[in-house]
Amino acid sequence: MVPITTLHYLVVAAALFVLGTIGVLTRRNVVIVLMSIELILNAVNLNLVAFSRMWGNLHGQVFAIFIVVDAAAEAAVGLGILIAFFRNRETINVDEIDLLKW
Amino acid sequence: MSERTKEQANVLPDPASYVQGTKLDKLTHSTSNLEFETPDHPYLDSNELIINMGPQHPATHGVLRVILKLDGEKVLGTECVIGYLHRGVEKIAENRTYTMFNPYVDRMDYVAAVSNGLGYCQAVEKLLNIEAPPRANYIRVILTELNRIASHQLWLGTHALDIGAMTPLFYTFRDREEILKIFEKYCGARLTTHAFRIGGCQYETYAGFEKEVKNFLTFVAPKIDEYETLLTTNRIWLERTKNVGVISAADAIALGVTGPVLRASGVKWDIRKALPYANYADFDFEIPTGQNGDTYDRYLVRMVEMRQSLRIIEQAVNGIPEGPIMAKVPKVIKPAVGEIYHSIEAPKGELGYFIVSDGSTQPYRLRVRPPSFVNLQALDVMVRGMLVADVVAVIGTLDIVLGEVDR
Amino acid sequence: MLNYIMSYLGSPLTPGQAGNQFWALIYVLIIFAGVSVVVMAMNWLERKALAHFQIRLGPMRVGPHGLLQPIADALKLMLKEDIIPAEADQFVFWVAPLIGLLAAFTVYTVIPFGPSQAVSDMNIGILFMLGVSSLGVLGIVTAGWASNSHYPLIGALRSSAQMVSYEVAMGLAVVSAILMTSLNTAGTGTLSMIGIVQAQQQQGVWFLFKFFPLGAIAFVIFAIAMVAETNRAPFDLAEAESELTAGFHTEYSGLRWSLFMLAEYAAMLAVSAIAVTLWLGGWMRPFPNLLSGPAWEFIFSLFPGLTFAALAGFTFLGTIRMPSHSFFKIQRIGLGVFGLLLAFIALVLFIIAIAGRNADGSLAARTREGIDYVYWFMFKVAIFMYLFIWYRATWPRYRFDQLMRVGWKVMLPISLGVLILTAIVGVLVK
Amino acid sequence: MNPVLNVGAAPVATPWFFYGLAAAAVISGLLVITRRNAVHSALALIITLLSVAGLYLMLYAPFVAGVQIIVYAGGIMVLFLFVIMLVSIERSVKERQFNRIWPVGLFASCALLALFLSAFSKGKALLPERMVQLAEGTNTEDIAGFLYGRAGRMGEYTFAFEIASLLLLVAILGAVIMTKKKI
Repeated sequence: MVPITTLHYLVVAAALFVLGTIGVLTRRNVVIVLMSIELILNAVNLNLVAFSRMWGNLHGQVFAIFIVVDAAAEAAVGLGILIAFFRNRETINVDEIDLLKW
Repeated sequence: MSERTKEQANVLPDPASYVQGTKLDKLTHSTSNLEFETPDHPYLDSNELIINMGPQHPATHGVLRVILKLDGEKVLGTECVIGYLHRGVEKIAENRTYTMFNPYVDRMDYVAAVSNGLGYCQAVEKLLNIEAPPRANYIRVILTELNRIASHQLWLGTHALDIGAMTPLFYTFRDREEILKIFEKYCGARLTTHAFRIGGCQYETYAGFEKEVKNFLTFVAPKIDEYETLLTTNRIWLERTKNVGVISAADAIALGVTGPVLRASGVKWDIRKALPYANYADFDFEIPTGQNGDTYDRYLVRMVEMRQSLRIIEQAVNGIPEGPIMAKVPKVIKPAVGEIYHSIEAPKGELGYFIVSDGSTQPYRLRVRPPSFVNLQALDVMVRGMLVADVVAVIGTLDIVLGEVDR
Repeated sequence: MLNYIMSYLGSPLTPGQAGNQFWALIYVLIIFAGVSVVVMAMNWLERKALAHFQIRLGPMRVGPHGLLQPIADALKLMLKEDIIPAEADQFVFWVAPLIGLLAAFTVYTVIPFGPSQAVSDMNIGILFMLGVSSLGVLGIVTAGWASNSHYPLIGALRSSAQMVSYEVAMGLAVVSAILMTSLNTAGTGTLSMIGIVQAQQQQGVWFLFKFFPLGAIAFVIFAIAMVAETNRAPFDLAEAESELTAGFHTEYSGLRWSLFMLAEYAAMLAVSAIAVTLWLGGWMRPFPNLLSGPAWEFIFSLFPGLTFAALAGFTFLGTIRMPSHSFFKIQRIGLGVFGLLLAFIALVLFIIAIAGRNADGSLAARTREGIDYVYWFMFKVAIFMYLFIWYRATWPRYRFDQLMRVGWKVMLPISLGVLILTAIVGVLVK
Repeated sequence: MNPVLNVGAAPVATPWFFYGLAAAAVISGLLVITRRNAVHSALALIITLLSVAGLYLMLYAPFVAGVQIIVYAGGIMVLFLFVIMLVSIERSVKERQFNRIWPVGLFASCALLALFLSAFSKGKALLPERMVQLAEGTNTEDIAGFLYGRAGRMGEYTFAFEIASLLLLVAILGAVIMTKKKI
């Protein structure tokens, strides 16, 4: 069997990244859009960790941790906006969120 | 209205005068918290929830159904649906003779059957204008007070269980058992005792009755302390009961709440003192009152009441006179045309019987004023704005028995 | 071939690592079976202990003193109809108990029962453990949601909020214990479960007593948070019977419900194991440094046998005290046999203790050491299990807002303060 | 040399593990973006996250894997499920799931995938064949060295780390303010 190289990980990450972008670009449900963003961030993390392994230093892993922090902040704020929005408009569809004020 | 009841109405003190530290003009019914609170924010409510608590629910003390309107966990309003245990007791009374109806009253508040019987017998006695002999009255007082302790013990156990403390339930039931044993020895039944008859008691006390009651007094006093060590200063118990289900004295009076619930709000109103029946006037005892009208005060009031009941029983047992136990009652009870309202202090509050006689052997109309039913009205006032867990605590503290609410 | 198998099985066992997949699999199976048996025993013990707290007898009918009650319960639950509500989300409803169970059992892969009695010694052991045990909340949340009913939904919301809140205080308390592991000459701590116990061994003190009272405070915080984390009384709001009928598992029945119970008890054992590992010296016997030497070693190695002997003694006492009525004949025989079994185990343990009293690396000595390690670990965990029952019998239930207030406004600041003070004291001591 | 005997000492990063985890990650990733019900999506996302954590372990990054499990699976996903329950979704399940421009989005994403793949196939030669062995045992310490500094020196990322904590604080405040009905 072929030994697993960095390229294998990069392909998996690319697949996850593309799935994430498809989710962001096509879904209407904001919750699922946010989840797709998490998918994208995970793909990036996987890339970083794979490169970290490839070069044999830990900068990539440290960056991955920063991205996890960022994802936590993003999820908290994003879901906060979502709840506030749902209270006002009773919808969580992203294509109905098209006004800057009401 | 017959002459006697008019006289009684004149004697009846104004409950408002018993309020401690509250000015009379403030005793108007405050409606502010009786309306459904509309949320003062402009948002649509995303998480308003209607929950159907009961009739099959572990903490509604029977078949009470409470419809809760919740905002998250906060109670916006309640609606009680009752009648699942309705047996038409009042209607049955119209088709039974006065004597035949006597056992039925035990089935209303089955936790305090003796009190129910006492109230009914005394109401009919009043209608017949007869008096039970003193020895019968002493026996009645002893049994009724024992029953008050039993009822409070059952309340304490289930109330604590509702709040999450499992253990007190078993302790209280262990001690309640001793009371039920005395009942069983006296009249052969444990729960629906049918202990009293119109005009006095049917059964003479059994041999060793006094001794057993005295033994019980020495047995149960430390047990009540035991309950208190488990709960009174327990931090979680204090947090769960203090400032929970607060009802002001004014609201309590306006809603007709009686019994320990009323007394915990600071109103010193106890029919045993205010309008002494049987021979309560002979005994020396105190009426405990609370200040805050919260669940903790109601707990304390009931705990003190148990001890006061012990005092009454002790005096009664020591002073029990010899003599007949039955007054002269006609074989066929046919009261004169008239109506009567007689109320006693049942463990849960004022238990009243309103009997209209048309001169026949059966009541023309019998109406019961059950304390649980009236107290249950206060539920909505007490739980609005509180949390779901408090609804359970308040239902427990109101000490309702659904047999009595639905009749 | 035989040589190959022997060499495969005999490959060197590094501490905490099971050597090879075969032994890892054996360990996993032992732990899975062991935890299941302990959970069943806990079920019986809880019912009995709770009953005696409450002046009852508890189960008495199935087997002598209800000893076979857990088996009867398990049989009943397995044979019960498995009801899935019509409006429920079938798949999620089906998968939810499994999530909780998986989370609870995965934790055991890093619990060290002894220096080499563990499935694996992960470099990030405690982190892994906290992470996996926090997955348990997912099972509860999905169960509550999938039931499509109001009580489970409220129960699920309560429990998720509760577990997430208490995880913070719990994590900070754990961090303060991990900080203590770094107070050595090298200045580096460890996240490995085995490393944490070894650090306590090196520093010669259980972290409970380290920097008194800082370690003790952190331990108390953890001990409270772990009760909340496992949804046990007085923090059992998620399944508060008197309020939410049964909380998140109201709609569950039969085997699926029993999976929730299994997960709950397994999680209780797991968090107790964390507490024991972090603060109570894990597998170490009391006073390993103060009372060292072969004589003390021998005395302490008698404890497992003594425990079983005491249990056997109680059992024989029960046999004697049983009413002499023909109705109790079979029960008496059963209890007697059970007592004999316990006595036999005690005898075997004594023999091993005596045979392996010289720490010469022989098989007997290694077995004796292994038994000692596992015994002391389980003994400490058992104390926590008893505490769980005791709490349940004693205290009323907290209300939701009070629970949150305690979690965020009391436990969190205290644990933060303890963490900072531990760091300061650690630097000063150095 | 028997490959089985080697397992105890060598890393367990057998290709099968990789393919299994990768397949689980990608398939459940696909489920995330196709399910109607947001809860199903969330559960699929949890599987993806756990698979990715497994991949991190294979890449000798146990600390990142642990953080992934704690923060993502245990924290963020619970938050997601919490929010899904708060906003009633009975209605949104019945609605149209994809927006009107979904063909455009799909096409763009596929183009992106093609770009990635072509970049990988062209640049394959740039990637070293052999991976460097990282010290797994001291992974946590080394990361801590980067974040906190070691031996009295400031770490390379200490400042960024502090900023990250500030970011989290701001995020907490923002979330609280936005979700509170009354402040």
